[in-house]
Amino acid sequence: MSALESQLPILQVIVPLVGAVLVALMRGGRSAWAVALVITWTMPVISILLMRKVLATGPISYHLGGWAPPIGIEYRVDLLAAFVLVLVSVVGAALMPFARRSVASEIDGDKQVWFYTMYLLCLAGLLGITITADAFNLFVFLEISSLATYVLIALGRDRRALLAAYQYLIMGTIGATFYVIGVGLLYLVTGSLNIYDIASRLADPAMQNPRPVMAALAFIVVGISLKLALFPLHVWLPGAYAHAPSFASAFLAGTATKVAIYVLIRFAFSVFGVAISFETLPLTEVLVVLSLAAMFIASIIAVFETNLKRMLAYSSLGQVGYITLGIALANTQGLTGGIVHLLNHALMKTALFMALGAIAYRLGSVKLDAIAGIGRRMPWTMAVFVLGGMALVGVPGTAGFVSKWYLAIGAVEKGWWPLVFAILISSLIAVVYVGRVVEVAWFREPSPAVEKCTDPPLSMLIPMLVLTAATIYFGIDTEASAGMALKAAETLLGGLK
Amino acid sequence: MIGEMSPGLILVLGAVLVPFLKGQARAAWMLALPIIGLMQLLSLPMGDLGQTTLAGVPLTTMRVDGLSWLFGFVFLFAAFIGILYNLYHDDPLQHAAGLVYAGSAIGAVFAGDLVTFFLYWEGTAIASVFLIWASGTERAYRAGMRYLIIQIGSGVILLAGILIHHHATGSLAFTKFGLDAPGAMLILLAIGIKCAFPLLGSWLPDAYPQATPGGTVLLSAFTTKLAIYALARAFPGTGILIPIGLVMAVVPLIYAMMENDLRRTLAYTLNNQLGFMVVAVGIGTEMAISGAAAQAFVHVVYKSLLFMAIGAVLYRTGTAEASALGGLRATMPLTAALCIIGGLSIASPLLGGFVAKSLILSAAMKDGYFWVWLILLGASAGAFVATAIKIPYAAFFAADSGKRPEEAPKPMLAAMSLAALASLIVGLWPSLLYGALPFPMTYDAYTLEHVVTQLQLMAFATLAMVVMVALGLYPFERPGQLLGADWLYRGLGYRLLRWIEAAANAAWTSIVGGVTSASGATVAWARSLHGPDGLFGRTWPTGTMALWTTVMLGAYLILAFV
Amino acid sequence: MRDAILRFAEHYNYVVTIFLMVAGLFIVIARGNMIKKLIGLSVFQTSVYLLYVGPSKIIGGTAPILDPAFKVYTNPLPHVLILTAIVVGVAVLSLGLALVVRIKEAYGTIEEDEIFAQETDE
Amino acid sequence: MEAGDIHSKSAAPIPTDDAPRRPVPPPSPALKFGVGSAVVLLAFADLFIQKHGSFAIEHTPVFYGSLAFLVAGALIIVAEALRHLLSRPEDHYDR
Repeated sequence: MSALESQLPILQVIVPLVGAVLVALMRGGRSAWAVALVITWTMPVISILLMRKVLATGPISYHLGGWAPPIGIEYRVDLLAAFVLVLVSVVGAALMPFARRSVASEIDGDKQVWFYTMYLLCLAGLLGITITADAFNLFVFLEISSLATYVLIALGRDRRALLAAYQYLIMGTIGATFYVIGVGLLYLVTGSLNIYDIASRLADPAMQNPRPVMAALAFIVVGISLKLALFPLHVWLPGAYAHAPSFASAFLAGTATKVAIYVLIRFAFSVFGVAISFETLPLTEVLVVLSLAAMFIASIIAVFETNLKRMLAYSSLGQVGYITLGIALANTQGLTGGIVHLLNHALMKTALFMALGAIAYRLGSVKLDAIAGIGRRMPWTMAVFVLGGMALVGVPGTAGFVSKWYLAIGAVEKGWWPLVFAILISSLIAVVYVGRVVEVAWFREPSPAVEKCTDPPLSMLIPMLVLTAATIYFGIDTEASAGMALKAAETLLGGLK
Repeated sequence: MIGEMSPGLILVLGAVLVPFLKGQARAAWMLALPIIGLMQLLSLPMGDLGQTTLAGVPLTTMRVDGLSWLFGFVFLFAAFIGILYNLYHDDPLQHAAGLVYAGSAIGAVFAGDLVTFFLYWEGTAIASVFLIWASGTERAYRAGMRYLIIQIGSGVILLAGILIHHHATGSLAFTKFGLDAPGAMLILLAIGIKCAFPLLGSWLPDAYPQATPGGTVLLSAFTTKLAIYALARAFPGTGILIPIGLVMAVVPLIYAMMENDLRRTLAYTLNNQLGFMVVAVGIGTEMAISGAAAQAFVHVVYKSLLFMAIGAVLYRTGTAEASALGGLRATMPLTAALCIIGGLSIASPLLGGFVAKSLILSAAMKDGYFWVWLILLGASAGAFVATAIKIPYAAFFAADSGKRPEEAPKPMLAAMSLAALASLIVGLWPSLLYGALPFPMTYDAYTLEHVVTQLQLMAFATLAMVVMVALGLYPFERPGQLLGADWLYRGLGYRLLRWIEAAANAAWTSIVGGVTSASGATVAWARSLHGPDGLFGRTWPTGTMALWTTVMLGAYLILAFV
Repeated sequence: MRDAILRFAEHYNYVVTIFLMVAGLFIVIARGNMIKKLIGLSVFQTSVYLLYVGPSKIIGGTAPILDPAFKVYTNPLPHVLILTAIVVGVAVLSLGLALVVRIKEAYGTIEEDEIFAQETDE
Repeated sequence: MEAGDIHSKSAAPIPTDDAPRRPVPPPSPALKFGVGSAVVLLAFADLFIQKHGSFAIEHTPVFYGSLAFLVAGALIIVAEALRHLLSRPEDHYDR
């Protein structure tokens, strides 16, 4: 057991990779789903074991193939990485029961096998990004997950899905290439690819901010910003989320942007350190402006959007704004808010997209006009939607409130009062777009098509309810979420100042 | 009984079961909840309970002292009669929302720290809007939206105030604040919105009349009285409250007399009574605070009774407009009698208002506030006309509308009788109330002087009314919308908003258009370089996105190297 | 003048890298034809290969094989990395081309503006 | 949304100031007698009771009654006057 335990970090990545091959060998969607289910359900087990180990004994360093870093590739699990690993693997696993019917209803039989293959590849990529400490290895995982994502999106029913996938492919590749250019510049300056090795070399006083380092930071930040859909580099995202299969939308909304944000945090704090990121390059100012723009402009667009998937996608952009705002604040409370919102937003947005998936499963449409009165026919699904929406607004007692609370405290600590109001007012915009859906769904007479709808089968309903319950739970007991985020934030800010 | 759980939380959690129960079981369960809550309240000791920490911040989720006990008690009573009254309908959403609303208000009263208080405070806002929306009309929907925005806005301001206060003092305890810090001012503003301060309170007559008949009963009991409680807790003796309260006590009265919709009339008189309590909090002596608490207690009881009576009329006839009512006493005698008791409760000996309001007047007199005393005395005469005379007169007497509705349903009658009984008990045995006040006192309300002067007030006000009716000067009810402070946001504000929206739209279009056409020009230039297919002047989304990426990179590099 | 030429010569690989980078990105931005965009993307990625490989080649250095006769080796690591990056690039290109084929089937054109025109018509 | 609309009668033509009013019955003799005798009785009683208030004005005979009469009368007149200024059709804000 202990031999296996020491191999946990590599298992976290290799299991889904091998699983993808296994799934590809299956015939028929059902068996593919079953294999994928088994694989994804081992993921949280591994990540939670890793998390426990990190909490007990501190960061884990795993040397791939026995080669010591910086020459060999190192997998490193610290608290933040473990946090994101748990987040990704839990969301990935929680979605699987939902997947069977949703995927079967949206994707042709022979393509389901490929869908699950790509899903596992994407999962492996995302977990790999999180766990690796090698900057170039990170790029490879980034591309693995991205390529899988393009396929997942392209499998959407609508032909516009192809277009969205193509656009995402172009933008994603530019982003990844920017990232790898940045890493190349860092390599030229420091001669190392290991994130922690680079960090210690950059901390050397002899390295007084040479220009290539600044250029590297710029390339990496812009490249990753594309991936995490920071305003104004977000344009690919609404199309991608809107036209992807429901299951893929839910998965991507919950995990893909979150992992990209993790990379941004990792580079801004662990590699470059606060001194370079926030003092030499005014990352704070840039990020605050862009975050605010995202919080307001994207949220306002969401108000006018009539396709609910697009509406949620724009709302995601706004929520990403909150997270980047937390990063921009670069103090303990603000960063805690950002990190905890990673988790909270992943939970609530996945539940919301699942609710839409259930509506699409029953009704075949997610247009605002089409869902009139659906609250009376699919009460459980819409209850999930309403609760998720309340969490988006940041209603107290939901997880969204906890994040915003920390963000607001962070802003107050900086003495930036207007920011507190900006956070609160942009929450009010969320009231409007969520309220609009509530109004249509509960207060209008159902159309004949809606009359026939009922709540989806339990296999779809339970995952939604579980995630919604988690949203409420983390709104009340914040020890596991905010407590962990606080520790992670302290490490990030304290480690390499 | 159930640990140190807040009685409010019992109602909130109990609401979860409501949609799953049916018929009698549901009725029994809902009525049991406030009783369980009351037993829980009686079993709790005084003091700070339910201490816990949230993210390292110590919280006191339950604080039982004189002030919170009294408000908690009357809120539980109001919840009971409100639930009883609401049994006439069978809408689980409305029942659940009502329970969550009442529970949140009770929870807020027992909150010992600002975070807990804020959580419950927002709970009242969100749960209550469903009582308005449950009417299902377009007007109710819009009024509910306005209500929600204002209530959540109040919550936002409260939260901002709490944050600033916490940052300045490091404390989250919900105690008395001085008005010298920006945090406390924001908190006062937030409470002021809920308390319907002048210019801030238009939501009250706007939203309450749009709720369902039973919804209004619940609404009238909690939100504003919770605000009074918060004022008494946080800002006793704050001088600015006295003029604010006086304006509240006078101006809404005029509106109440003008108003045609009887539920809106009641909303205005509610606002007028809040003025008395705000003045008392502003005076801030022990007697004044006790007076505010006593007044709030009694007011919850009789204002619920009045809203219940008019709600029954609305339920039976489909309207609450004075111009469409009149002469209903013929077929709704019990409702009429209970309505009159509710109206008389505002001042008459043997009923609740008599023993409560005099505390405030005495407190003003004792501290030598002559003008305050005089204005409040006048306002209480006016309130008697607007509440005790106008409401029953317009609905049950006046010009016969020819309507002959059935008597109110049994649960409604039962709830109204309970409220009337409560008013009578307080009126007959005032020492029960006085003993439970935050600063327990012995005060003799039944002196000959007090009885005679109060009866004089009532009789002469009635005389004025009779004379005016005889002379044909009494304002005959006609439908219409009265302009009030809500014009600021519904009329002017709306126009302003539209203007801002248009301006923002134009600005946004020109910025985006500028950037897009700049990029379009680049692309067009690029096209013209690249031969025959370069005929299109418009941009391609992928190209534009990539361009933005380069712009961002350029910006970063410039920032880094400058 | 001579210095400038020498400096240019010294940094020649960087100049080419930057030229490829900008040219590739420019094609992505300026071209409406989806295949041309992908080619541009490929050029853009190629610049990265050069960025890595260029500085690691030492003139006169040999392949990194231990032999007492040679003291100067070329750094093998960037070459290995770039092999991986080339594989990634090929994968992206092939997936992109596959998407373009499907787009052509679905829309009958691979000009982005014509596709958008079709979408707005609906 | 139309079903069960308790406010739907507002869709009917909105009466204005010019619309005919329903006649209000004049106060009945019994009411006049009742109120009248109560007023007289209480005014009379006022002369005999001992007042303890600290404001001088309170000791004016029939102070409470006169104040109430003045305030109530003024309130009704002011309300009737202001109503012409402030009243708008019911759908004023909705247009």
